[in-house]
Amino acid sequence: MGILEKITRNVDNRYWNPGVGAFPVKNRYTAGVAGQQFFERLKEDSKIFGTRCKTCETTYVPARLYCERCFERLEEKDWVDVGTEGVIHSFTVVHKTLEGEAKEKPDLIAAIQIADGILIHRLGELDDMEAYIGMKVAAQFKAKADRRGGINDIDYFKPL
Amino acid sequence: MSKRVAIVGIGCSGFRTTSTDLSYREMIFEAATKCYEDAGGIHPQSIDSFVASSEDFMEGISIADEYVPDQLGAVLKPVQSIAGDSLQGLASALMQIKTGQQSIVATSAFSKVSNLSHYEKVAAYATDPAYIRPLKEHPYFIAGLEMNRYLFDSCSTREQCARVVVKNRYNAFLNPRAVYGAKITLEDVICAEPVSAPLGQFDISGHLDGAIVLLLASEEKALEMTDKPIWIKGIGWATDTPNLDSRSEGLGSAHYAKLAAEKAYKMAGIKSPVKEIDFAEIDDTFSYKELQHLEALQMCGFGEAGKLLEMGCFEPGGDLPVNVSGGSLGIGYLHEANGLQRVLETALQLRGEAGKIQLTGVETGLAFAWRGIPTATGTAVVLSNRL
Amino acid sequence: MSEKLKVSGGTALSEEDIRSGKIFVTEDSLNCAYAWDTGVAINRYLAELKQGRIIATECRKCKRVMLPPRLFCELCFIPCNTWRHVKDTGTINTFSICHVHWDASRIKEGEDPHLPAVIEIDGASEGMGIMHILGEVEPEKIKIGMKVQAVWKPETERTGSINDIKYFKPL
Amino acid sequence: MRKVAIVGAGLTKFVRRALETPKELSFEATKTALDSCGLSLDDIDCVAHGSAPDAFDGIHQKGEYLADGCGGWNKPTMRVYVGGATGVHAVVHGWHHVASGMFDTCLVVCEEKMSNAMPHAQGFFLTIFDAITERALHPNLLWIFALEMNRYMQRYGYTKEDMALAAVNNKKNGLMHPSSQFKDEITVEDVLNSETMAYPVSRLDVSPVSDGAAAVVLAAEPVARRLTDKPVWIEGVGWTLDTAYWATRDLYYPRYLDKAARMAYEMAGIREPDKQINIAEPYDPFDYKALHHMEGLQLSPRGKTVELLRDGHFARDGNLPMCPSGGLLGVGNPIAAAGTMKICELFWQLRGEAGERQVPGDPRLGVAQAWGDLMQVSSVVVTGI
Repeated sequence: MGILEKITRNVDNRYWNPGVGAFPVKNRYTAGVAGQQFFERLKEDSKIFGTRCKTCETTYVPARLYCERCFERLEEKDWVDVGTEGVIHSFTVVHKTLEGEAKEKPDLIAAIQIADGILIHRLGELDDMEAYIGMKVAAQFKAKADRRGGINDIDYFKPL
Repeated sequence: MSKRVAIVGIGCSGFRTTSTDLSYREMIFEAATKCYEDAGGIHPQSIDSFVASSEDFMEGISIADEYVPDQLGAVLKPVQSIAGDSLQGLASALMQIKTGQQSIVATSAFSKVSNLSHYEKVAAYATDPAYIRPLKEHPYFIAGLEMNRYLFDSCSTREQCARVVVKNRYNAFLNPRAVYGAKITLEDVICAEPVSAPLGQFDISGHLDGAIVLLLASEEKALEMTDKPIWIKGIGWATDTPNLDSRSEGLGSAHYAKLAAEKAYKMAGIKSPVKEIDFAEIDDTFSYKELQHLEALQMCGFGEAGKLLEMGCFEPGGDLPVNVSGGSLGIGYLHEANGLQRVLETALQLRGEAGKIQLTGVETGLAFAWRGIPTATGTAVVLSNRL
Repeated sequence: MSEKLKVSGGTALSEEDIRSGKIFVTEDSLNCAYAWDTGVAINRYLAELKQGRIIATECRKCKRVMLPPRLFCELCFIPCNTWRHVKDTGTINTFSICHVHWDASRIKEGEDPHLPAVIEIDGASEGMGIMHILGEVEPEKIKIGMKVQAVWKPETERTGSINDIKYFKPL
Repeated sequence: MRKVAIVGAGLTKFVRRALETPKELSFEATKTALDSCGLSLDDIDCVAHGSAPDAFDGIHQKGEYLADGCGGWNKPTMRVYVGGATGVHAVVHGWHHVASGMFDTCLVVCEEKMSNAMPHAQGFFLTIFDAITERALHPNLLWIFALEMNRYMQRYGYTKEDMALAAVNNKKNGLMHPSSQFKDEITVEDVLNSETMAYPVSRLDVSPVSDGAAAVVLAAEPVARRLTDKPVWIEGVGWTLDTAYWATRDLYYPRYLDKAARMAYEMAGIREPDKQINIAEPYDPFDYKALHHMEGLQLSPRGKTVELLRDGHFARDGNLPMCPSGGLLGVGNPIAAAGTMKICELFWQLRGEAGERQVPGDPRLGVAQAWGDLMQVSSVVVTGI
């Protein structure tokens, strides 16, 4: 393969000293003012909420604190239940893990359009070859006891 | 905008997939020395200001701008870092000269991506921590989504994307700075190991180490310093939303490129880019990006890039040579230094110093850089050897 | 006119809000390791440390003997390849007595404080210091201007690292 | 050179741990700044934002992530960083955008969310040291501050009590700041009795870890005059980086600031800064830094700063008020945002809008400064009305 592949990481060909290489970065993130409420509704009521900007009539999903286009603050009254169904805007079959290794079983990941927004999530209960752009899908929630307040409270989206 | 600005010095070093021979400091010193010599042997004490471009996690150093001054000769000088593509660094240098406070400004960037154990994890750290990261997927899934949607929207084909790879890697054969030169077939690309289908292994440009330093000067200084100034006619940069859920035209478009190009063309006084631009060095981090960017940069109509590619329009001998240098697919991807690398190749062409890949009779070139996954930021610059 | 001075946002949370699960959080760590290319100058610096010696480079123009060694003089902006061994003794330029670890946790009762210092090494040009730590000294007795000497690890334990010098102790 | 003015300013509260995401914090400050001058996003040509290390917020390419919160949707956005000096430098960077003639209006936004760092933001400072020759010693940020402070004190014979005076001055000023995360006044004894972290640094010598954001709106002269009858002009800018080999510099005097300040004063046509400047906002993450920087800013003779401080020269009603905002010690230190907060303070003070914090005597000229990296960088902005 010589000409097609090259070593691109020093770790592959050279003594590796993790002591010197230490770069300890660990973080904890809040979901934010809007995100906290979005996940609360997801966790408690199995509902997906967006926020609607009156000025430009965009409905953001997931819900946001502000309209990035008009810079209007989106308040309590702007929250709208957008249902739990959407349409596949795009999808891809992911063959690599986060470590860059080949997955045993590839995952189907999609951008699912709901109102004017998009949720990025896994697709389930369908085969790679069956997915298509424009396909209608619905959220499959985890059992209530397993929900932690996060995007994974939705297990995956499945065909309608 | 009274002040005109030119590139008066070019220097680079490295351009290898690994570079255990030099530290990044030593590599930049080499590039800077070459650049200053190229600009007539200027001593860095005579340079007014310095701009570097870098990102902390790519270097494994927090506030990495600390380590910029020494190897550029910039100790106790005005120095600032742009956390962005180095073409934005170039824009910052240009603005400094236009204020009139500075006359000569150096701009630099480097890549030592070979020192990272997992670039994927760094790229994943750029995605939203609440909505994207908990899925724990390889960040290139975003490129997979973009590619699939782009093919859908533009009616371009998988084969046309593969053809970009074949062209650019073949072009790279003649460029001494390119390390990914190869004669491969459409089938090689299409049948290669999938990463995030339809995106395959060879649709992704390979990593590269290297350092680039460019020197910019105001019109009067430029004319004193060199007889081959390359004028920065126009520059524009723009960011679409960073959120995947509200991109202006969905995941299939490169709206940022359109906005950036509009600004650059306006500043350069270009009305018909297709007619007025002779060649282009355009971001091809992923194969589909070259086609998507060509369309967004108004080099052709939407959905036409793939067909024009098949007709040979973008070959070195075509109507609009695109990435004759080999592009990122052929040269390798230099991360933050990617934008300056595009400018370097464009400027060498305009000087007539491109060697075996030299195009004939070129006066105006376009360089465009994208910020990479998962961003929606691009910078376009129009360069010319005519004032 | 002071009504113009407005402040908005910045909702304070307590650690308890997060611990109790009232506020949702996600955690992540980078988990990318780095193998920095040491380059010519630092590579030789580390190799010499392994031998129990400190090496510097000299600029042929300004004659500065520079530590840590570098392949170029950042002021004259010319390459350097004149290598000079310097002594393993020096003078304390400044120091601290530190009661917290690098991760901000406090050192335990009875544990010795860390004693970082900037040490100007003898044989290098004036003001050429390196950061290291002090040992075999009562913290109260440390003074700026004090002469110190490196205490090396046994040869077999040296790895080619700045830690091959255990610490500097008063002369 | 085009004249550029500050026409609006906005801040969030500075808090220990914020619910808001970094984007949301940026939005709050940006929105307040826009509202303060009656502009909408459509009136803004470009965004110049700043943030210090990515490790705090924990986001790679943080500038990209923050873009929409900073009002950057479909606009030219560019993130600058020079470590701790970013907050003031972002304004210099914004000045480049407008003074170059390329843009007429520019939003400058700085944000930092340090509480995202686990287990403590301090730990991340390990990663600012040289990866090979220093990090192996497991240093922390306190080390370099302590080393610099000790050298500074030793050079001029200052005591810890002298340094504590600066903390007391700034924290007292900060009590009246609406963004401040503190409520209680402190005394010199409190500082001296607080636990020693890294001698000579004690806990109350240090500004706190904070979350927050700050924003200002810049406009070219004709636009500024249309928007307000009290534009605050950017009269001078300067910035300098010294060598990264920090241990080879003598730390008692900030020569990088000396150069940066002279660059800004030259542009502003200021010959006698200590007589001409009415308000100083030196960067004060640690109490001694405020004094150290007053000397570098040429606002106080070297080694005489404590004397002047004791005489009330730098008090709010003194000849040259130092940190009337309260500074980082008095308000909080969300790194980049704290620097921009100083620019906001000059904006309000020079317009006479600082309320109960207002410096008496109709101040005309102010200077703000920030500092960072390995004790090697300074950015200076001189503003006037």
